Amino acid sequence: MNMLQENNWLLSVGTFLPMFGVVVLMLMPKAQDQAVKNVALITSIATLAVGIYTAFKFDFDQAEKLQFVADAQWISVIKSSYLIGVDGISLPLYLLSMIITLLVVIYSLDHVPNPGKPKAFFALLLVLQTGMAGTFIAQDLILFFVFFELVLLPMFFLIGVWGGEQRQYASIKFFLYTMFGSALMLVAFLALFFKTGAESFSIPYLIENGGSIAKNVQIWIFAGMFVGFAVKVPMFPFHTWLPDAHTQAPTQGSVILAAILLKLGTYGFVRIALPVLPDAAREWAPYIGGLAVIGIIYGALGCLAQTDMKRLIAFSSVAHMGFVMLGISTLTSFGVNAAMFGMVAHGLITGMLFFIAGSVKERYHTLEISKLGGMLTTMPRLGWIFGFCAMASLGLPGLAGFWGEFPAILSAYNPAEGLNQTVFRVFMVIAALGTVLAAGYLLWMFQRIAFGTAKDSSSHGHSSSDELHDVTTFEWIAWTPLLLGILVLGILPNLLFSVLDPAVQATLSVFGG
Amino acid sequence: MYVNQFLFLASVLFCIGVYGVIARKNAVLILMSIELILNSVNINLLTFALRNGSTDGHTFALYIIAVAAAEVGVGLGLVLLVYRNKKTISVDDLSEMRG
Amino acid sequence: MQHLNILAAQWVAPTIDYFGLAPELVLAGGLCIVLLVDLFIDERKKWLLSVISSFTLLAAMVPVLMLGLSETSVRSMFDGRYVVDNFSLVVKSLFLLAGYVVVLLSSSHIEQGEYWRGEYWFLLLTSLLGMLMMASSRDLVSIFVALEFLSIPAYMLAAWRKRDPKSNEAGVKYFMLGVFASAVMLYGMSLMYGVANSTLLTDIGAKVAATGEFSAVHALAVVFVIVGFAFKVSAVPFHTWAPDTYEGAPTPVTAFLSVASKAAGFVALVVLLYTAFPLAQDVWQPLIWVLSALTMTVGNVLALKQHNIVRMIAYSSISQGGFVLMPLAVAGLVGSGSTALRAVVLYMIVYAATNLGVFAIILAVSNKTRSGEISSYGGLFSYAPTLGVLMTIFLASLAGIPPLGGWIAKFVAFQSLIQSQSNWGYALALVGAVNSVIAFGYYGNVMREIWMRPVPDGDVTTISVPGSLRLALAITAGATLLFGVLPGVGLHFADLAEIAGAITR
Amino acid sequence: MNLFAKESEVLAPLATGWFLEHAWLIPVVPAIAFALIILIGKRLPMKGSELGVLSMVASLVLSAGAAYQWIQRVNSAAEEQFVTPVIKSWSWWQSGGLDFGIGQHIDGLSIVVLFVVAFISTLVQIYSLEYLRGDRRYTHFFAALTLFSGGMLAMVLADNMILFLLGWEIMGLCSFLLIGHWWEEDANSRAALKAFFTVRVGDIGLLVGISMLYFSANEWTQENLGVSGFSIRGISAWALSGEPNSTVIMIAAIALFIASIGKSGQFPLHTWLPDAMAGPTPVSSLLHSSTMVVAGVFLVARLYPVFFVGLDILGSGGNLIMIIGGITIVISAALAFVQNDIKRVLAYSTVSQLGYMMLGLGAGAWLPAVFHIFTHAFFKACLFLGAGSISHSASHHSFDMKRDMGGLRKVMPITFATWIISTLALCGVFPFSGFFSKDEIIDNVGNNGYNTFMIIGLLGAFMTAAYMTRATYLTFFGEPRGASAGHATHDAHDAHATHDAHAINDLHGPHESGLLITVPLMILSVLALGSGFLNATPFGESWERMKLWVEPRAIEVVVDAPSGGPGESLIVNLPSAEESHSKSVCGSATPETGVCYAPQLQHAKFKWSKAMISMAIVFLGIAISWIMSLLLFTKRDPRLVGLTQRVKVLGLGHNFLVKKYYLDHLYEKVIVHSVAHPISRAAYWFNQNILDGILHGFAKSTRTISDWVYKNVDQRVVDSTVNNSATFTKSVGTAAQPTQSGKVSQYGALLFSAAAIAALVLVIINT
Repeated sequence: MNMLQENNWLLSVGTFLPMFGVVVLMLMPKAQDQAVKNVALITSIATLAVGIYTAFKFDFDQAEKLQFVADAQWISVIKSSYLIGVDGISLPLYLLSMIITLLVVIYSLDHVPNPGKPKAFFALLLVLQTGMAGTFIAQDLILFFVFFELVLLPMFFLIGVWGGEQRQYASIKFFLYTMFGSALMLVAFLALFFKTGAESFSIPYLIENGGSIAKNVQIWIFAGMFVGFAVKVPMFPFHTWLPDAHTQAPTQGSVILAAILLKLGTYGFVRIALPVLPDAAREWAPYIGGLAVIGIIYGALGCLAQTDMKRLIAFSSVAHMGFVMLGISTLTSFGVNAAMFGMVAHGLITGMLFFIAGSVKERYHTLEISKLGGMLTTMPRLGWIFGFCAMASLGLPGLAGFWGEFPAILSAYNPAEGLNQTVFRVFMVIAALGTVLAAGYLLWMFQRIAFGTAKDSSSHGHSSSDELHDVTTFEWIAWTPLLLGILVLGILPNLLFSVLDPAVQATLSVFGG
Repeated sequence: MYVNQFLFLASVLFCIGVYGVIARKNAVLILMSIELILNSVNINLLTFALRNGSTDGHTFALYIIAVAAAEVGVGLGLVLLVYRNKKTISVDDLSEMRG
Repeated sequence: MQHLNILAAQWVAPTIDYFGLAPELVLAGGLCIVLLVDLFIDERKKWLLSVISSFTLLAAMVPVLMLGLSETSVRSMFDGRYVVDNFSLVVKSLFLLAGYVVVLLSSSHIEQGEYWRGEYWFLLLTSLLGMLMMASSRDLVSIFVALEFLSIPAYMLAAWRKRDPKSNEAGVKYFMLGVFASAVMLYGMSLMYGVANSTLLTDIGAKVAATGEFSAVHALAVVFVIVGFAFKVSAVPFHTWAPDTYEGAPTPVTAFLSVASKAAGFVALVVLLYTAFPLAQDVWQPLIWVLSALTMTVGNVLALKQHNIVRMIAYSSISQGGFVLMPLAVAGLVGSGSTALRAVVLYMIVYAATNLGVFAIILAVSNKTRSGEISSYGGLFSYAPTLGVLMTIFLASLAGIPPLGGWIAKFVAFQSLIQSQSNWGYALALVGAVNSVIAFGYYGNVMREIWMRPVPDGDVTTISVPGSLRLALAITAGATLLFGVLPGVGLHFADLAEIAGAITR
Repeated sequence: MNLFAKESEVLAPLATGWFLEHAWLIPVVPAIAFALIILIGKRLPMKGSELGVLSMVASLVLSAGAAYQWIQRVNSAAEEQFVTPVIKSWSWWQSGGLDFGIGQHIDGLSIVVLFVVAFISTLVQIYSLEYLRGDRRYTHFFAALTLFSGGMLAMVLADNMILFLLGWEIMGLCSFLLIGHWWEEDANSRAALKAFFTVRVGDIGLLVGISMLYFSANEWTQENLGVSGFSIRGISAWALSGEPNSTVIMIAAIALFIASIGKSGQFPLHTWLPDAMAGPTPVSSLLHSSTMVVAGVFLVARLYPVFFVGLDILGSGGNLIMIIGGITIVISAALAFVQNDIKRVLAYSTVSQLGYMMLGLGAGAWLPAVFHIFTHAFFKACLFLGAGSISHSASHHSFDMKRDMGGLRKVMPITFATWIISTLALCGVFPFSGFFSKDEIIDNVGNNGYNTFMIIGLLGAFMTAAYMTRATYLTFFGEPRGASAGHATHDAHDAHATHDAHAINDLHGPHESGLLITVPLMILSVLALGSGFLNATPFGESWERMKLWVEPRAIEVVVDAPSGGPGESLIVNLPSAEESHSKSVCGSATPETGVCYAPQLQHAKFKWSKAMISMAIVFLGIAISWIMSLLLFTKRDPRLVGLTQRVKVLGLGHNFLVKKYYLDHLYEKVIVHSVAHPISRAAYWFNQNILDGILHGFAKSTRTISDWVYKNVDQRVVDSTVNNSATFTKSVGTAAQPTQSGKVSQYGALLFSAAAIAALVLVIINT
């Protein structure tokens, strides 16, 4: 354990460096946009550098153990401490958040959405980054909660200030939903704290002692957490904030939302809900699985009904997170691995899709699928990138999406012992059906947007000839890492699985799976 | 000693005072009703003090009398203020702010 | 006739611990100075008064701190009727600092040349003095006196704008209802005295504990006394005065009422519950439970409807009061007494900092917009980003969003509820959780105005904030962030607070 | 073919070689080439096409080498020795205790298909050099083609189902891209979508099947073979071990078969294949006739033991595979009659040939089916390329036989010759390759006791002969019509980007295609003629090379050590004579010891008599069809348009014929109308309206459902609950507002009444 605590300053630096950037931004005069951009860029690069150094120092041979553990006094009165650390589950997401933020910042360098105000925009992005990174490293429930909530306000403003027409409604909706969830989550955390003897909020401690709670109590506590996390995921009945938020949010917002924020919920399930409350998890698993497959089909149907490109992608998120939740609900380390992989893959792919949607919006000034078309003739590169992402998103083997989707389905064939096999096998078949629907809506969208001949530019005010430039340099810089990630993870899934697997197995040891 | 009678008297006064506060619209009358309540309180205190043979009650009563005077002073001042601005001392006319 | 020879018993002068009384004495001296100076200086120098009064408050802080550092933790005077313990010291410093910020707010407000009068300061300080006394009073009489001491000047402050009918209305409503409530309370106190045969709180508590018998009269007394203070903390359904008074009164006064006098009410309530009625929890726990739930809910739903910012804040402070009451609803249960006290004190501290900040912003903005409408905040961020961000911070803190002060306060309140592990506690926690979501409805609405709406009148000239307001903003914002990021600090003070003579189980 | 030795001994290790050991390179080469084409293709002199061709040649060489060494290996084996497949596997990734491998599994089957795929791909790419010259997306085309070959090769030599699935899906993707290659036309892109989607529907089966097999087989395979439940070899052995629960394996087999139905365009899901002809002709000839569409058949052949046990092949009565195969043969053959688009004729014939393969597999004729994959690839590819050559050089990219073709035999002799050869092969005329494979299938089907299906097979042969003759006649005989007569070109089917090479061609009318096109044709036709002799049953055992090389010898082997590496030595313990009399050691019966990898199959003895009958049927078909076509098309070409209308609409046709040609009229009425049209019309109608209808209807209904769900459930119920809760709280506020009347006295009343009530309640409950 001792060596696991060496250079434990790394995580704190990596997490709070963006805040430092924010402070610098605050002190800067408003006028100098360029300087503001530079500061943001440098900050995010530095953050990622720290993150990469962390990964470099990370001991992959014991990925199942928490590393760089720092444990400092924080709120001693309520027995909550500043306890942070990463293991194989946290590390990928921790890094992903940094990468995505950097890419978003790069993309924003020449895409600051209306109404301008780059200073505030970048400041919020950086705050968001701190919140996300912090959530993934927090090993103390209260700390987790603080970071978990910290992302709300920035995203609220990103949507509400820089969003589309309906932005205010969408932002309030997003906020109220999530806040409702987290309020109940907090109550659940407290109940957990007292039921485990009011000793400590640290997750490892709770994992040790959580199992001893009486089953029916566990179920109630789990219910609280479930609402909190399921809203974030989002799972079926709690999903309606997502399409609005995604559709209205600026491109950068949608990307971060899809790539990281949704993962906070699923991460919460894997990190806290499952290991701490095993019995309750067993009881809940079938319902979670059921909601997950409902989400899969439901999201797919929602997609088929859309006429708006961005909204369609948003609904596809519901479906994909359905696969993730299905994997989690099997309570097998195989399924959870699949879910974790699915989270990363979905982050890359859907983030990329939202980037594309943003660029399309910028060029065509509309996202109505019926008004788009012939993208391959007007902008072949963008079109093909779009096709690539669509293929990845529908789970084409050899691309990242597949390794999140197929193993999840596979794992549903035999869930952890104690779960009803037949039920889960039915889930499996339904989920498999979901893959077909996924192919349906994604290709349908691709066919209508990319194929065919270009619609005349009269559909939007500007003349298409000068508007429709192909992928720009900034876009290339911002996108290439994502595209590479999709491809590389697709070909060498073990890059990720080898990190996840030990940690997941350790986490789920309670289920004997 | 007729403890209960005194207490009964006090409670009657209290009720009258409360009725006055609620029913009367005239600010001055409301002030008087409040005085009634305070007096019922004083009767209570003295009764108990005599019954229990402790001086606290007397002290308390004296304080109440003093403070009540101050209160009435302030209250009448406010009433005057209102009268100067609105030419009325009916409290129901003071309902500009609501909801 | 035996009562006569009791009267004849010879009288010994009580020993007075002047060190213990130092804060009150300093304050009393200060307000006398203000009164005198006001008489002799000419109109153009009146600004000195605000300086004097602010320094008085700071000066009064010095003995408080010294008392806090002195080794004797509990100083009891007048055989326990006036006690200086950690609890009273913490809340005294809270009152003094809140008063200081209010002075800062007022001085800026007065520079508009509205009420260029010394009495304002005098009344303000007097009311504060009453609060300090309230913090130490452990006897029905002294509590009553302190209560009137802090209320009567407040009535006058509320009606301060003599020419403004709204202000008059505010004053009258506050006065009428206040006096009525205190009358009812007094009736309760008299019954209490009759039951316990003493006005000393600890005696009352001990008496009930000793005899164990528990009469209807006693219950009635408890209810009436609690009602008196429920009025002070504007708990639903005793809140009706608050919105009207807050709206009509001058804004600094509103700030003062919504923070300091509310806090004073809570202090008295806590003292009574912990020292006088410890064994009557069957009476007051359900009462407080209902009050708290009602207060949170009604305050929130009514706040949703408001379009005047001050009135909205008034309702919000009502619902915040509900959150303060939350832990008290289980305070009588075994084990959760100390945590409930901690929760209340912490909540009061954080709430004071945040709410005063809000009022500072309101003053600053109204300097420019001359309007109390929420819509007048449209596009604030675009032309006054700092004010916009600060307002966002304060509102978010009120909504209880980490990492701002409000969250830890709410958290500790929830904690003490759930620690009681009683179904009442869980139920109230759920009500609180739902309410904290509803609350965001109106806080978020203001944020939306600030960030997402256009400027109503195209006027985007930036706002010039007077120095005193800047200072106030700095203090409040700093405190809000500090309590949020390092909750240990706030909790440290809250934890010091034990009430001497409280019967703890 | 029972090969039982007399005594057991440890046998010498089998020969192996570099090519066998490194067979995994075969798909890797095209994959790399694909990446290169995408990256630098546009800058190369030949726009990246050279990379494609070179990679194909390379993998052809590799697979040829592998084939050669496999033959060596087989020969090195003792007569009855089980020729172990050359298996290499590396762990790809682990997760939750599951190990996903990647590797090669080289045995006879994979060798055959590898060779075919590499070979055809090479030729098609060479052909495409000319055929697509100047196309707008020349580079993309070759990239996709190369990627496809890579995927298919990977699937063929996959050693586990995951890799198999990977190749399978990549093929689907490429098929999507290639069918939609000219996506400017909406029809093409829609066809592409349809193809991908239909196949994807089948893929549910694949996913489910793989999962089921894995979880039910893994335990057994781990302990007995030390391989995971994904390993193809493991699954086969497990299926035959008698372990599996019959229902599980049956469901798994059905699931997998659904996948192959989708991929191989079998009966209910075949409608995508004709539409897929929207793609460029090389694509049709490579993906949609010779290689990709046989993937489904390959799947069945690959996991044959699973189907063998799961669907009770060789059991009494027909099984699912046979039934589907049989139906497909007849239905699609009938459809081929009414097509005017030459490619569609070929497409339907492909479907029916695939039906033969399925029928064969279903009836336990494993080897003939695989052999038919082999031969069919050559002649069908040749036919498609021939059609392409015609449209390319003669008919201005039109594929309409009746409008733009006819009498081309003089103009393009080479194309004609190759076409004829392939047609005869397809019809199964004696010396040509089709005879040896197709007849074997029919023969074995009968031999295994499924007489009805044998008759269906013969009927299919008859129809095949007939429609091919019709197509041949329309194309090459009679008088030139339309474009081939040099008339102005009209709507172009393969209208790819206008390019100069064609501007020239269009000046002088129909002509023979260039070498780049004809050479592949000739090569293929030679194979169409000769490839049959690789397994020429008529000439006795010594000619049955395929059987020797490809068919696994169903010998029981005991694995001494958990195996996985290549060429490990196996102890063969041989059942004693009396056991050998039981139906099959490795059949559905459980072997006492050891494991086996293939079921025991019987082979029909070749009888000239049977062959003669089928030959006669074929020739009858040719003759009838020929006479009919002659009378129909040649004698009356001036009124051809009118005639086609008559063929379409009965009344008109009747009139017209009465007025015109009486004998013709008789034939028409008696034969064509009464036989051909009602049936094939019905079939076609069924196809277009019912099956397609179902497909489209399904799509449409899904859309409507989703619209409804979105509008009502999502927007109304789920969403509005949230919004309503907000409005509700607001309304509560409105309700509470009157208490805030602003009247002091009312405030007072409220205050005191609340206090009083509280006091009352609490006093009551406390005393």
